[in-house]
This record gives sequence, structure tokens and C-alpha cells, in this order.
Amino acid sequence: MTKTKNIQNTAKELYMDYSATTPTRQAVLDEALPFFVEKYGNPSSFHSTGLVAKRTLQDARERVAKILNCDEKEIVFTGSGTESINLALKGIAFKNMIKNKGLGKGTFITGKIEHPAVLETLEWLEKFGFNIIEIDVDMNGIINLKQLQNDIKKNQEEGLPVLLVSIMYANNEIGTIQPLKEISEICHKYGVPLHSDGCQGAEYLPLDVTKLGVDMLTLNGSKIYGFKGTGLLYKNKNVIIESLIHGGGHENNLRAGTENIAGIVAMAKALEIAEKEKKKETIRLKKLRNYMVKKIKKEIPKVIYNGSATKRLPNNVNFSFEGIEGESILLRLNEAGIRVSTGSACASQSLDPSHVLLAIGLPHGLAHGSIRFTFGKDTTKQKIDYTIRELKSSIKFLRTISPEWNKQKSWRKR
Amino acid sequence: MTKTKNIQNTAKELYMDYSATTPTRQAVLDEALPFFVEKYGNPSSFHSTGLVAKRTLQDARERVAKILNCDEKEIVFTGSGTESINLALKGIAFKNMIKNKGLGKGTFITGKIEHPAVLETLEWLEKFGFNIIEIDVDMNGIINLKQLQNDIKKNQEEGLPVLLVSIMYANNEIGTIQPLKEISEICHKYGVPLHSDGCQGAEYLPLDVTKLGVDMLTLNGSKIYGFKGTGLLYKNKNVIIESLIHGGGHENNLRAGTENIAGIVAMAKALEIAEKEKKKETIRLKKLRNYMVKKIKKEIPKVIYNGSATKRLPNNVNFSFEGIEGESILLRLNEAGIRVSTGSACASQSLDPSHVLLAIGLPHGLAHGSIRFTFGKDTTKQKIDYTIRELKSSIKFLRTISPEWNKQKSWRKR
Amino acid sequence: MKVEGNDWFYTKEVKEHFMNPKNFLKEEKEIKEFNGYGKVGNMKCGDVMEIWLLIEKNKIKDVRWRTFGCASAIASTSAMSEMVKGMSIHNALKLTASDIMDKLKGLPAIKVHCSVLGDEALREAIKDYESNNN
Amino acid sequence: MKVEGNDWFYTKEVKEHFMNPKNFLKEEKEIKEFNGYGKVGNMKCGDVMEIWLLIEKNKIKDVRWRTFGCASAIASTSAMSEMVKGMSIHNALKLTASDIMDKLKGLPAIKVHCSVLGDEALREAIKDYESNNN
Ligand SMILES: Cc1ncc(COP(=O)(O)O)c(C=O)c1O
Ligand SMILES: Cc1ncc(COP(=O)(O)O)c(C=O)c1O
Repeated sequence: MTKTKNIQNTAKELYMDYSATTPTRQAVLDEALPFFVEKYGNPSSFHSTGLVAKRTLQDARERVAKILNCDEKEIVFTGSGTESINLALKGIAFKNMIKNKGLGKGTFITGKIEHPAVLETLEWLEKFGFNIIEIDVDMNGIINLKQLQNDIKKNQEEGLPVLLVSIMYANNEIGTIQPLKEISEICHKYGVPLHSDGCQGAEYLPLDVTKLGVDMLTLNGSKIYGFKGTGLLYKNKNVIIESLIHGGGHENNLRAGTENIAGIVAMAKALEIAEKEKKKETIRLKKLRNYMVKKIKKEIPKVIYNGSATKRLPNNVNFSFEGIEGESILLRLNEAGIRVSTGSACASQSLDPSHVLLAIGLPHGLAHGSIRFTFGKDTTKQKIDYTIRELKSSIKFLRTISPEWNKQKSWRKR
Repeated sequence: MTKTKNIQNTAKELYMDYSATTPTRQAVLDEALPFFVEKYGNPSSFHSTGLVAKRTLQDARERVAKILNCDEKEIVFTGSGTESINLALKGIAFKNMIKNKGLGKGTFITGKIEHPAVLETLEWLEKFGFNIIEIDVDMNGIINLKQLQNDIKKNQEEGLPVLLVSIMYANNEIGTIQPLKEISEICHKYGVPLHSDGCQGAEYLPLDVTKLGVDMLTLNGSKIYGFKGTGLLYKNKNVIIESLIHGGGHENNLRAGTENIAGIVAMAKALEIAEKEKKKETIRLKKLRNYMVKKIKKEIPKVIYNGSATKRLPNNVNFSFEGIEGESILLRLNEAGIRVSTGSACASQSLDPSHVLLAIGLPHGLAHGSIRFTFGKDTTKQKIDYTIRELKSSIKFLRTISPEWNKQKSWRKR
Repeated sequence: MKVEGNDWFYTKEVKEHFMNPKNFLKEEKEIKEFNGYGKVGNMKCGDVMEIWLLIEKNKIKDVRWRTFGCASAIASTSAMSEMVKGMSIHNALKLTASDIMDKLKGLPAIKVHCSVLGDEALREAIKDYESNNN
Repeated sequence: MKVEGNDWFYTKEVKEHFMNPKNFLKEEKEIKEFNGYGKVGNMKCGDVMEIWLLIEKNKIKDVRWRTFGCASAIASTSAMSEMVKGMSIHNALKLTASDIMDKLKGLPAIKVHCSVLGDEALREAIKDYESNNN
């Protein structure tokens, strides 16, 4: 317990929840800072103060386009990853509705383990008449490609055009990386555009949109050491969508409103740093990830490693612990200064455990008993060792008081 | 010209364009700064790092609700003023469309001099079947109340429900303040909710939503020394709208996406400072405004003071100068370090001059020849005097070379 | 505004009972001392609770429990176990979820119905005792 | 990236011609020296241009102008006036908007068709001269 205190007292909390959000990098903040008090112009203003902002915006757009290997006109800066996803999906939907005088006609296909930003947007679009299909994943969380192809084919044959396929790049809970290139080949065979939610992939995976084969890609700042409340949509120029937020002609008429220059500069800088560190950090974190996985499997009995062993983000570890519930593990770790997340319903606003864990086939009990550790720039072997020590003792204690854990052994008097 | 150089060299540009955007106040930035690198938690995270963010968010919401005199649950933080407007208008529209299986049935009423965020959103909604009415304004820019009442009445009688009236609090170009209370009384007499775009009003006008009588109110950070890319919608709990951005349950299910904590804190702080300084600054700027208006009228011949003399923001001065075009005035002032804006089409992306100036009855020529000076916290009498001096010489020179100015006098050889 | 880094989600009382629960069953062999047993909840909801009572002369002499669930479930069982020790069966049967919550100085609304199973488990255990001893 | 505070929207050439235009008509009385006059544009579009030519032996000896419009309109008239001085009518008639733009090292796309009226005004003025002198 002295160790815990030390960590808390030095305010060096042991953050293992980088997939929830990241701190802003100091270098990112430094580059964005002048755009608050000093260079505060509005890019639409026709004077030198505005021009500084306009050039800064243009420059940020070019820097991002270079990383994504696309045209700068194909970048739309948004106010979050969620807004970018909404723009992509509703942008397609509204275009279809306008063509059909209000009614949505056609199918959207997505996966079962998508982020709520995708699933709830599509659920909402269902109300306007669209047909929504959620493709299954296997026990590793990989999308069923055959089912995808069949569903596209069947819909097209039945005269229901498939308007868009949206499959995430990497999953936020179990870190599973989807085979985007193969998915895109299937989509393009049938002339269907592909959108991908790349929020969790941006820090560690390649972002060349041509190589990925995506027609739209969502990224955000809050997962890559940028600013919260920033995001972007890459949209291939051949894909035509409606705007989600109308007003001035900002962002190529796709997102009106005074541009968040500081946030956009932060986004460009964060992506550049990610790009530069990608290779090295992937190697470093993969090693730490494999170390942690091995050690947990060895030192704690009856655990389930959730997700794919290989097609996985380098910074994601997700385990279910038999016989105990995730929130209670999370809060005991929290007392030890360690910040993690859980798929348990108890730590969320809902009553059901993680839809991702259920989709890969976990029973409710194990889904409630999951803990996600996600690493980042300040994660070290020492911190992982400390985490495992605290994890072990928490698990041991909680199992002692768990009727589930002691079920087999339990007996009643008489 | 030495004076100009001085101003430029000390990097103290003479900004007279506070209605385009404001710099962030240092005190606002200082309060928001810790939420980038140090207190970076996600309010949805169920651990202490997240809790800090959650409490900060809650605190900011309470501070804003106190200023608006509403319930904290009635505040929805958004990614800009434009998004807030889109949420209010489309929120009502989509609800109606879902009820009517996709088709929009009903009328939206707005004013002729609204911001593009309102006008273009409604123009877009027209495509889904909604009926859009734009009420005229008088030569001061005040909405025609009789016409408003008649249009509401006529529509309701014809069985077309009026779904929403949206009238701005204060105009961004000519500073005209609308009689919101009277407008709201008309609306409420017919059971129609009232939304108001208050972006330009927030710094100087009262924000008590009960006294204003509005059911929804849009504010943003970029006009009140907060952050660009921040805004909010006050929505009375009795008004039911659809969300614009779907995903998690953030912002009472009305705006999904990881909250921009720093930006939201900045918004709360900016509103608090505005509230505190409102009275004093209004008096100070009104004096400066009246001084400038009087001096321009006296020292420059053939000018038109656009907008209302009394129902006007304290920081807005808008003149048309006969015989010359606005962009050329603007750019000559810009060379002298002075930043202003113009209603001329030449300084925008469009081919038409300001729709606001046309709506108050200005002919094209005078609309092209308008200049807006908007004051802010750093505006002083000395700066105004310098501005008037430079303005006079620019006007004089541009009139010398203007065929319009010399028309009456012009004659041809022979 | 209080936004301390290690602020807790639950009250101080919940935290104390969760971090240092009282009267839980440490070892299987303790069970044979007890004469009333109840179990409520299910895994789908994510909360299960077992309780053992030692009842003598209509009084609860001792109590043990085990709980699967979130912090509030564990804390509320622990708090309940302290409350009922020494209580008459008569009074114990009158114990409600809100009594337990009061003892914990409150719980988040969303936690109440799923995690405060203590009163139900208690009634089960008393019923079990009575059906075996009457 | 260049984001200097006083960077200009137009090229250096446009800026120079706008801030210090050449050959504009300073006083009404100058007009009587000239023998060709043209006027193009209208107030609705926001650009109007007048030009006076002094033509001798099919050569443009001198030129004056007035322009209502944005910086690029003023600059392009000024640039044009420098270009045509000394030109034969024959060559002046061949002058195009893009020649003027080249002289200014370019203009924003949106400015081209509305503000470069110099070539048209020039043709008007030559036509005027010819109709009065033939
Ligand atoms: C009156 C008015 N409404 C709305 C807006 C839009 O606000 P934002 O740029 O934050 O989207 C502005 C400013 O741009 C404005 O002046
Ligand atoms: C996979 C995924 N998609 C989308 C989002 C939404 O991003 P934002 O919070 O910026 O709206 C997140 C993170 O919250 C995410 O992890």
C-alpha cells in the first residue's frame, strides 16, 4: 500500500485507459497555443488578422492530407469523431432522402461491434425507412466477410441499393483490427462506398487511405494526444454527401461554423507526431502488451483473453476474470491509482454489459467481469508490473467474497 | 504613415472586427488550460481521472445555467454557434419528419436578416417539404411584428402548424436588437416555440431566458472571448427535439461525443466575465460608438449610418460611403493596421452584397460600399480617432478615382 | 466545486465498506456454524448475493455473506451485515433497502434496485431458518 | 508556411497598383485633353470603370481612368493604363484580361471576370475615338 500512496502523492496516477481519451501532448498544445490569444483571427475575415488564420487552416489541411495521402479538399474538419461519423452516415442518408422526397430507400451495412456513434446513428436512420444490417463477428471480433458479401449481393439483387458499408478500423474495447482492404474490395466489387471509423487506429496503424481502400475515414483528436472536441472526415471526392451542419461555406460546404483553428492545428500536429512515432511505439507497446498478457495468464487462474491475439492494437489488453464483476475490480485498482475501464454494465449508464463482448460470444457473467487496459506514451514495464500486482490482489480478494467463484465448492449446512 | 508602422511593429494591430471573432481572454485560457495536459480525463470514464472531468463539466453547466437562469439540464454544449442553431432547427424538423414518416409538414418562420446558419439550414429543410417564411424588417432592421403575427395566424388557420419561429437577438452586421419579449408573446399566443440566435448578444445584452421569453437560445464562445469551436443551446425542457449528432448519451442525449472540457470551461468563464463586465462595458462602448458615429457623420460627406440609432449593440458601427466600394476601403484600412469588415460581395465568396443591407432597403451600390466597425475590450478613443483619420483619407482617395462619385460632375470632351 | 484527483464515486461509507468489507465468509469451513441460508440475484443482471445467519432465540447472533457485483452491491451487503448483527428476527424482517442505503449515506439512483439485495437475501435466510426449525 | 501578420491577399504587384495607382484622373479639367472615352460595368455587380485616351497617329499617347470597385479592379485598371501607354491602337485592341492579369502576377479566380474590365473599357474608348475621328 505504500507504493500506491507514492503514486498518488506524486500525482502520477497510473493511467491505463488511453483508449478512453489521451492527454494533450505538450508539443501539440505548444503549437496550438498561439491561436487562442494572439493569432485569433477568423479565416473568413478579409484582412490580415483573418489571413493568418486562413493560411494556418490551409497549412493544417495540407499536413493532414499528406499523412492520409489524399487531396486537401478531401479533408473535412469536424467537432469530434462522433460528428465525423454522423456526417458520413447521415450525409449519405440525407442525400438519398432528398432524392426520394423524404423517405429513405436503401440499406446501410455495419458490424456488430461498432462504436455507438455508428450503431445509434444507424438506428436513428432506421426511422426514416432505411434498412440496417449488422454483420456478425467471430470470437476474435473479425467481421464475417462472407456474410458481408452475401448481404450486399442479396440486397442489390432485391433492388435495395446498399448505400454505404461502415466498418471500424480497430475496435475500442478489444482492439481487434479489421481487414479493411479485403472489406473494401468486396464493397467496391458491388460499387458500394466504404466508411471506416478509424478513431482507435490513428495512433498505431497506417493511414494511407488509398492503401486502406476506404472512401471515407473518421479520425479524432481526443485519442491521439490532440484536443477533445476535434475530429475529421476524409471523404473521397467521388463520394457525394449532404452537409450535417449548414451555414457558411466553410469546409467545402460540408461543415459550417467558425473553424476551431487551435484544435485543427492540434489535430495536424498530433497526427504528425503519431505518424513519426508509429513504428517505434508499436514495437515497444506490442512487447509490453505481450508481456502483460503472458503474465496475467500465468499468474491469475481462470482468465479469458478477449479479442484476437494477433490482429490487435499494440496498446490493448482485455481480460475477463471468472467469478467477479468488473466495476469492483476497476474501483479497487482505482484506489491503487490505476485507471482502467470495464465492459461491465455497472460502470456505465446501461443495464447490459458491453455489446462487443457479447458479440464475440462471451456469456453475460464474463462480459460483466472484463477489464480493459490500454497503453500509451507513458506506459512502462514497471507500471505494468505494479498493475499486475495490484490486479492479482484485487482479484484474489473479490473472488474470496464471490458466491460465483465459490459456487462449485459451496455447500450448505445440513 | 509613421503611426501605422508603429501599430504594426508593436504587433498591436488595431482590431475593429470583434463581431467576426474575439481573441480568447487570458483569464479564460488560464482557467481552461489545465484540462489539456493535466486534467485530461473523459467524463464518461468510471475512475478518478474521469471523475475530475465529470465534475468539471457539471460545474461548468451549473455556472452557465445560473447566468441563463435556467435548469442545468436545459444546457446542451455544442461545437459551435452554427451547430447549436442546426440542432435547434433540425431538432424540431426531424421530430416532425419522423412523425410523418420522412416528410416534413409544417412551417418555419424566420427573419430576412438572420445569419446564414439559420437561413441556409431552413433552405435545406425546404427540400424535405417544410414551408419557410422570411419576415421583413424595417429600415432599422427591426422585424415586422404584424407580419409575424399574421403569418403565424394564417398558417395555423390553413392547417399548417408553425413548428418554430427563429429570430436573432442581435444582428451581426448592423447590430440591431430585436424585441424578443414581444416576439415571444406573439409566438406563445399561438403556442409556437421561439428560438433565438444570441451569438452577437451574449457579450452585452441580458441573458435571462425567462425574461427574454425564448424557448431555445444559441450562444457561442468565439464571440465572447471564449474558444472557437464552442457553443451551446439552451433548450427549455418542454421543447422536445431530436439530436443532431448521435452516439453515446452525452449532453442529455442531445449531442453525442467526448465533451470538449477545456472549451466548455472556457465558455463558462467567458460568460461569467461577460456578465460581470456587461453593464460597465456597455456604457463605455456606447459612448465610443456614439462618438465615432457623430464624428464620421460630421467629417465625411455623403455617408449612411446603417441600422437603428437606439436599438443597437453598443459595439457596432456600420456605415455606407457613397461612391466607393467596401473591399477597397477595407484593404486600405488594413494597410494602416485597422481590421474591419464589409458587406461588399467583393470581400466574400458570393457575388451579392450583404443580404442584411439589402433587406433594410439599401441599393446595391451602397450595400457594396459598407464598412462595419465592431468594438471590443481593447477599443479606445485613441484607436477610434486613428481609425477615423485613416478612414477619411482612404475615402477621399477612393472617391477621387471613383466614376460613381464624380458622375454628376463628369463630362466628356466635346 | 470539489474536483480532487482521488475523489470517490460513492460516499465515504460505501467506499469504506467496499474496500474493507465486514463479516464476509472467509473460509468454507465457517459455514457449518450457521443455521439460515439465503441466495438472491442472478448473473445476467450482474449481482448475486449469499447470506448465512446464526440464529439463536430469535436473535441474529452472527452473519456471513458473499457477493458478486459492483462496489455498491458489496458495500450494501457489508453494511447490512453490520446492521443485523444482534437484531431480533422480527426487526430484521422489517429491514428495507432504504434502511441500508441510509446507513451508506446514499447511492447513485441507477445503483439502487440492482445492487441493494441485502434485505431480500436476509428474508430468504430467515425463511430458510424458520422452515428448518419450525 | 507563411503566416505573416501583414501578408497581403493579392500579389505584391496588385498591392502596389492598388495602394499607389498610376494614371488615374486627378481633376476634371484634365479630361478636355483626351479624345477617346469608354465606360463599362455597373453598380449592381459592384464594378464600374471609365477610361480616357489621348490618341495621336494611331498611338495611345496618354491615358487616364477612374474605377469603382475592389482592390483588384483598381489595380487592374492601373496596370492596364501603364501597359497601353505608347501602344498602337492595333496592339491595344489585342490586349486581353489575361495579359493584364499576367502583369499583376495573378488574381484570385473569383476576382477575374468581375474586376478585370480594363480591356473592355479600352476597346470602348478606342471605338469612341474612331467613331469621332473617321
Ligand atoms: C449572429 C451569428 N450567429 C451564428 C454565428 C455562428 O457561430 P459559429 O461561428 O460559432 O458557428 C455567428 C458567428 O459566426 C453569428 O454572428
Ligand atoms: C472507435 C471510436 N469511434 C468513435 C469515437 C468517438 O469520438 P469522439 O469522442 O471524438 O466523438 C470513439 C471515442 O470516443 C471511439 O473509440
